[in-house]
Amino acid sequence: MRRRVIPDIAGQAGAILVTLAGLLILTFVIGRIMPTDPVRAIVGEDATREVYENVYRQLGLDRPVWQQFFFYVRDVLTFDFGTSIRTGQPVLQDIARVLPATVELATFAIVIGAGLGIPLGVAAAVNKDRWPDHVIRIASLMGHSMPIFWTGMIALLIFYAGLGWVGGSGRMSQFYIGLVPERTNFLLIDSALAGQWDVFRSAVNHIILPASLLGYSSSAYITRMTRSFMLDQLNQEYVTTARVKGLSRNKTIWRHAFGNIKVQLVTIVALAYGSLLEGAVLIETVFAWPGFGQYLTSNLLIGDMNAVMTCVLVVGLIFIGLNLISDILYRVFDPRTR
Amino acid sequence: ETPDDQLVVGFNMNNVLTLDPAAITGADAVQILNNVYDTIVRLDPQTRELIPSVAESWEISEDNRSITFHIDPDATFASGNPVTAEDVAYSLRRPIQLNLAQSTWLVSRGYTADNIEEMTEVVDNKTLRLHLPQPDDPRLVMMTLTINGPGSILDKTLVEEHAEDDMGTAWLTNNSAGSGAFTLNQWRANEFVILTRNEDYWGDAPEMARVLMRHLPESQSQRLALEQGDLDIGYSLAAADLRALEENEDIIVETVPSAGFYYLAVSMKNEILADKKVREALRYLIDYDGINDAIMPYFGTKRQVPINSYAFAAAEDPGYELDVERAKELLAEAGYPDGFDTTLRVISTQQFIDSATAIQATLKQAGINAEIITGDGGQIYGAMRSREFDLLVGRGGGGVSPHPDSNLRAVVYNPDNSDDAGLTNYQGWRTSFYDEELNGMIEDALVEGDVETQRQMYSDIQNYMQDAVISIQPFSERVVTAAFQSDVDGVIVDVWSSRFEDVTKDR
Amino acid sequence: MKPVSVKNLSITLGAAQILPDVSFDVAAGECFGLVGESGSGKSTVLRCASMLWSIWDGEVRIGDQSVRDMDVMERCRTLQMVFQDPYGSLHPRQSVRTVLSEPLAIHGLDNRQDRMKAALSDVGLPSEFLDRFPHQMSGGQRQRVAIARALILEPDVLFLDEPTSALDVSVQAEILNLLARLRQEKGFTYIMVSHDLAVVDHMCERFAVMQSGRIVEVLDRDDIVANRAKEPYARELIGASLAYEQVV
Amino acid sequence: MVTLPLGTARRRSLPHGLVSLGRIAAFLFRAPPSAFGLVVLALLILMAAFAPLLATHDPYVQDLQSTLQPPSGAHFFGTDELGRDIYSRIVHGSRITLTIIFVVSIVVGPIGLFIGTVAGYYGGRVDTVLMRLTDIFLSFPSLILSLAFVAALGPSLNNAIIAISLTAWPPIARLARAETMTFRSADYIAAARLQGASSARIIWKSIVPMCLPSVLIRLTLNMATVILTAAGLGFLGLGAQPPLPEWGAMIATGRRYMIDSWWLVTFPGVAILLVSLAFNLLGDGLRDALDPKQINKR
Amino acid sequence: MEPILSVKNLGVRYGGSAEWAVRGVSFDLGRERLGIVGESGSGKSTVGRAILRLLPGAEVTADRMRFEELDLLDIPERRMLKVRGARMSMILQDPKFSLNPIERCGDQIAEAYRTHVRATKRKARAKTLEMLEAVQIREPERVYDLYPHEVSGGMGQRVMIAMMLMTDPDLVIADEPTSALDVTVRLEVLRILDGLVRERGIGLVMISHDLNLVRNFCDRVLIMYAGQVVEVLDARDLDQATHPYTQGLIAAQPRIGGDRGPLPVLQRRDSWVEGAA
Ligand SMILES: Nc1ncnc2c1ncn2[C@@H]1O[C@H](COP(=O)(O)OP(=O)(O)OP(=O)(O)O)[C@@H](O)[C@H]1O
Ligand SMILES: Nc1ncnc2c1ncn2[C@@H]1O[C@H](COP(=O)(O)OP(=O)(O)OP(=O)(O)O)[C@@H](O)[C@H]1O
Ligand SMILES: [Mg+2]
Ligand SMILES: [Mg+2]
Ligand code: NI
Repeated sequence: MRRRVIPDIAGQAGAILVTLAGLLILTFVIGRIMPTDPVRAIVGEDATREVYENVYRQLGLDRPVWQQFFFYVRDVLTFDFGTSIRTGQPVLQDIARVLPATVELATFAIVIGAGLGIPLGVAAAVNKDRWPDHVIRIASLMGHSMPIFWTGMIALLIFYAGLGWVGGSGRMSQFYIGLVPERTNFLLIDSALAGQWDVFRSAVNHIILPASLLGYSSSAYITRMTRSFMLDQLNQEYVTTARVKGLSRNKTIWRHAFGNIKVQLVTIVALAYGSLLEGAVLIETVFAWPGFGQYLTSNLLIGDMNAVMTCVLVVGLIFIGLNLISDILYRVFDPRTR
Repeated sequence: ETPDDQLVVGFNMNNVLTLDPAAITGADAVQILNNVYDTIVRLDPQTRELIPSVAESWEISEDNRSITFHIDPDATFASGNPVTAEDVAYSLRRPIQLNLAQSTWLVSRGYTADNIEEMTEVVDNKTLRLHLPQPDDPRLVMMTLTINGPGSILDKTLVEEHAEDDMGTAWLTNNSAGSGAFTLNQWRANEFVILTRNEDYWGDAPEMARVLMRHLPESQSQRLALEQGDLDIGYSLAAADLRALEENEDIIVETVPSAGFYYLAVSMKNEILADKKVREALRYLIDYDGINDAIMPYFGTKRQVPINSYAFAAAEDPGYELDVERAKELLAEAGYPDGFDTTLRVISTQQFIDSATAIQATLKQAGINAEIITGDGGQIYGAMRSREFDLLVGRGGGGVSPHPDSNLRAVVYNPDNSDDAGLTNYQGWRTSFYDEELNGMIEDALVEGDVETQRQMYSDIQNYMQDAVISIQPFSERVVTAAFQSDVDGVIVDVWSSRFEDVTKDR
Repeated sequence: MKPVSVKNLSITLGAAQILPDVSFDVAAGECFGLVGESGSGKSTVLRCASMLWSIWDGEVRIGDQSVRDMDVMERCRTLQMVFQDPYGSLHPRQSVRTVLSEPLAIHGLDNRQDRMKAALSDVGLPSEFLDRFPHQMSGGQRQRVAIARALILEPDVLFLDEPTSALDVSVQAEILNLLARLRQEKGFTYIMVSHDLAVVDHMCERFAVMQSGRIVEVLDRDDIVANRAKEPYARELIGASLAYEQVV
Repeated sequence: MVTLPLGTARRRSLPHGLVSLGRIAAFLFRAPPSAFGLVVLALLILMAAFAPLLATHDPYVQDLQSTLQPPSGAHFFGTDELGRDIYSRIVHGSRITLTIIFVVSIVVGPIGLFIGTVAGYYGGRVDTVLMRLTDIFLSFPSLILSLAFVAALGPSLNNAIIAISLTAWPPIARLARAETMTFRSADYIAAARLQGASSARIIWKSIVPMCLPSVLIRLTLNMATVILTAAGLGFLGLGAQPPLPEWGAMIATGRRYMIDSWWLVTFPGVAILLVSLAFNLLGDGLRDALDPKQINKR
Repeated sequence: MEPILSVKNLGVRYGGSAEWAVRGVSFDLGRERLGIVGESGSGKSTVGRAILRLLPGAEVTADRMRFEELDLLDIPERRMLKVRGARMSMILQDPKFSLNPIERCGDQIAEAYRTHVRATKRKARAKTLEMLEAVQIREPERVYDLYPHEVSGGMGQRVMIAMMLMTDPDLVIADEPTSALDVTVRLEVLRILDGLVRERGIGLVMISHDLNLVRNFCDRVLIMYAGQVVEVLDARDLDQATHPYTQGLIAAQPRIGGDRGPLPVLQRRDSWVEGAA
């Protein structure tokens, strides 16, 4: 039964390659037409022309565009993404550092989001057009409609400045910064590994608010999708069959209907997880969270092409990866597509 | 509450792209490096007088063409290596030889890749003679060397150990090789800098074992953190927050003058604006008091002369006021009784925009319709660099060294007004302002050996500029403000001279 | 009246050969049935013959012309098709008027009003129906409109893909009567797909039994009652239908 | 004989024309949430249309004498750091919001519809090429792609609109394609082809009208996202530039005074929330009213 | 004969609809086979579902609706769970849609059993295999592990029958059990169903729109039109039907070997609806 999966995946791989090529072109175009002048960012406002031109040459900007593209592709193919102007570090190394911060946040958020969204979505579907449905729908639409940067600011004001329940900006209290050995760059893991429980506590304290907000907004999406998938399934004849068998409502819902939306849900959760990256750009700005989103935006603003292009590429890859995974999950878990 | 032996500082490190002293730009990087690298001499933060640092003493030659520095025999680098004349010479040569951002300072004093070897004469192990390649004011040269960047003293041995063919640029981006009170432990772009105490510091050991400089660009975040005790010092706070913090008993807010001005720049390429009468009218169309009272607190104080008030020979304000009638008269004389349409560029940072909007409003009263064009630094100053603008609200104008020449060169000096010259580091060139006589006066004043004569000459220059109505019209002198916990002592507010070695916590 | 001949029609979609090799002839004015179980390829034959799908091999001739060589407009005026599901064969957002005037517009025919009215009256609908939308009509009425649409270009050959299987018996009777009447009046040649042998028996002179894309046997309608089929599958199919009907 | 499975026989026919518009409106009004959405949007449009009448102040005029005033009778929503009246700025900001929505829909709807229907109808290589293109755009979260585009084009309202449009069409194209695929094999399409209709004619006359409702619904739902993206760009300083009273940008600047002057961020935030919520509710209601299945797919 | 099911004056109205989908339907069912015929939309399935109480959101009224000792009108859902699938069940039309696509056929059957009988997995499996054999599936072991999309229509319908007869119910409602199948397998499936029902003495309600089918497989026939019963007949007497609707339905059917003239067309009359009310 697995046999069909392989050629399909091979076909997919081809498709992905094409998409990747497109990504490369797109990122290059974005990188090159940026009006921000990275040289100026490097040499500063008062630099002489000699200095400026010196750096301009160092960055390879004096070469014709096609050459730059050629070198770009060649470098990318050899996994050389260059160094970031802002950090002076290889971009990949930077990303390996900032991505975990975002992933940590996003994972925390998706756990909240899915943990909240899926049961609520099912509850709404089961109670379609009754008050729980309305309440859940409105709540989830609110989550979908709120500008997360705004909610983040307000929440920070209330819960940090006002009530003092949670930590403020950053991943941990300022003075713990630099005290945790960096093994995985996942702070919660690193601090636990090092047995620094006060840092761990501080980290939890700091992550809880942004993660809840992100979680809420992604739960909005998950709830809605769960509800509509579930409604689709509840209208299917096999659900009637299950009821005819005398199965209780719970069993009908969870074993039969829910069983059939599991794979779809994985896709949705994967997508939601991916788009948390998007929410992260804004929420990281609000919470001074040193993650991927901040890295991307701050590099964007100074025209750090290597970094921006790589970030965009990485996001694209993550999305392609997530799509691929959910595709494969479909094939593996849905007997009909085997 | 922060720990007793740790200092947590909030500032904005958006402009910090490297920690290589030869390649840094802007004050924020200088603020970091001040703690890591010593310079050969220093400016006293209060008096702005030259005081010893790595050099325990120095002599200026009779003809004002060389300075001999005697290096403190105790001075050692954090690596344990002693500081030698060879190190100092290496450090001064390095920016020029690499042609990196900080070379600008030295280039403007006439040093070039060709002459720098010869100009930095190692007399003996502890004596360095610095020759001046052109007639100059040696004090100004020394002031330049107080700045971390051109003046940072690097541990040659250590740098060479880590150098490829880049004189260690790659390595120095993230590492330090200085003799300062702290060493660079870790730098994360746009996140933080961690400095750790240099346990073998040759001066008085700092009390703080660790300094965390945290990138907190949001003023309100800094304020919250200060109020919650998560932060000891906040360096980039906005006016509203400073005002609020001033109410707070546990927080001290301190303001000091700093380098540069907020100005209205006028492009002489624009026919209308090239008319002196029009420019003079503009001078009367700025609401100096309004802007400085409402927008500028904590950012600037009223100043109408492009020489920093603390600089040598700085003149008093000529006393321009918002005077729409006078401006209208001048405009009418110039042939624009009904005003004209123009553009006003400004970077989208609060106090800039606010000032621009205020100026736009007053211009309007005299019939001048200025459309505001906003953008980021690259776009706005970019337009200025390519000399394509009409009016522009900006900030700058030298003054890091408390010497009028520093301001004048930045603001009005323009040795070559052709488009090809590309003298983008001179505001004079950017605004296409060219006055040969003024250029000469500036050059002469600088090399005048007698201090009193020199003072008079600078005074004349300032009067001359006022008559000529130069293209840069300052309305505010830059000040900087920091807020810190009241139990923290020894904070230096001006970022150019800020150091944490004397900071103590009084708990 | 034109005869239809299908020779060595074969089609492969993806990896599956759906029709390996199909040949049959239909005389001018005849009604020819295609029966077989679901998925045996009955509709596919019609789709290929009508050039809805064009990637097949073999030859289909109507009159003395191959459908492949006909130009589009001519082909449209030679053959038309009526589909199984009257709910799916009318565009849900087009009124009967639009449905009927489209072909006229495409072919640049004049006298549209009259033609539309005539077509409607041919299928026994009053002309007020011109302004109705599909959801305002019953299944039988929709099927009539679908037939009217097929008639309006005055073709010679009509392909009928299970034209009544979505309809109730009572409505089916009306449509079958209508189709029979039209054939008499206008001399159409029909190829009719059905899996109801009773309907085939009622309508068609001859029919072909299909199984997995092949024509197993071509039989006369009178062979049904006595089950004179020779091939086992055809016998089984007819037998089952007979048993099902319990014809006494 | 055999009948179809239950569902197909009673497939709900989709409404058409003005009658159905009325019916849809009636349907929407029956459900309080979508009624709320409609009302908010109507208010938004009125607000934009009569902004100069409704506004109590000029949204650009500064009054440095009365900066950061809390809400009062003179300034309903208070004033900002330059003494501008926030209420008036929000009222005028509705024009910007509407412009963004309008332009984005005008651009995105047809592009998405065109690419989707063409890809879906022709299938094969055309489909592959177009869908690869769509995938490339889809493989980014829209905000990040818009960010990159705005950065590339330079921050301004117009560029933000362009960037959002560039990122907003792929889901529409995907949807239109999916819808087209379901109709492509419908018998009425086959019938149209048998009558000699050209592909362009079939797409235009038969397929586009079928895709339109779900595309419209999707656009409506998308508008919520568009508003949030625009606000997000404004917030990051990459969207509308000051002194334009764009709501996101207002939050971005107001944020500097947030602790002491809550009204600076609260009111624009609420405005964004309300409008985005209204679009979501409306889209949801429309979906219930028209019920095309595909709408949720990406 | 004590009726298993007794319905009197049943009416059903779907939520949101003004019309009664079913009105005034009354019948008694013993251990016999009752056919319900009528054209599409006449309310046949609705009656079936109403009896199993599968119509949430619809308004169901009746003077009486008893199943053996139970009053179906007011026993709570909790008790209904014990009845549904155990003592009465329903075979749905299309196996393609009425089997859960992601569970193995055998497991679905076994689940029906284990819902009502305490049994180990192994016992349920054995029982299922037995039942699969009873519905004449040749390789029950193999079929047990197949997914619904892997079995043919006829086989799927047999699985469905096995599932519904697993617990020896007293009443089975078959809602067009064969109309999705090909003629060739239709008869076979019907025979199996018929055999099992006969063997176990089950009361069967066979819903269909095919008069021929009902004629051959049922004892009595209920003819429905527009939600109402217009006539009740013994299956044998179908040809003697008096109601014009029934007569029309019979006549409109083409027959193999019938005459090929125009078919008689049913003329509907409004009075049918009132007449039956
Ligand atoms: N577009 C398609 N792509 C691939 N295979 C197809 C396609 N359409 C039909 N088939 C396959 O072709 C075979 C014949 O299908 P066809 O529709 O001709 O059968 P049929 O005899 O008309 O059946 P029915 O009675 O159900 O209408 C089936 O196996 C079907 O799965
Ligand atoms: N879920 C529902 N909601 C509203 N009305 C319904 C619903 N299900 C059926 N109806 C309506 O109830 C009436 C009877 O439907 P029912 O399904 O019982 O007919 P049927 O005789 O089984 O028809 P068929 O032969 O097509 O299966 C029809 O008019 C139908 O439109
Ligand atoms: Mg078919
Ligand atoms: Mg039914
Ligand atoms: Ni969304």
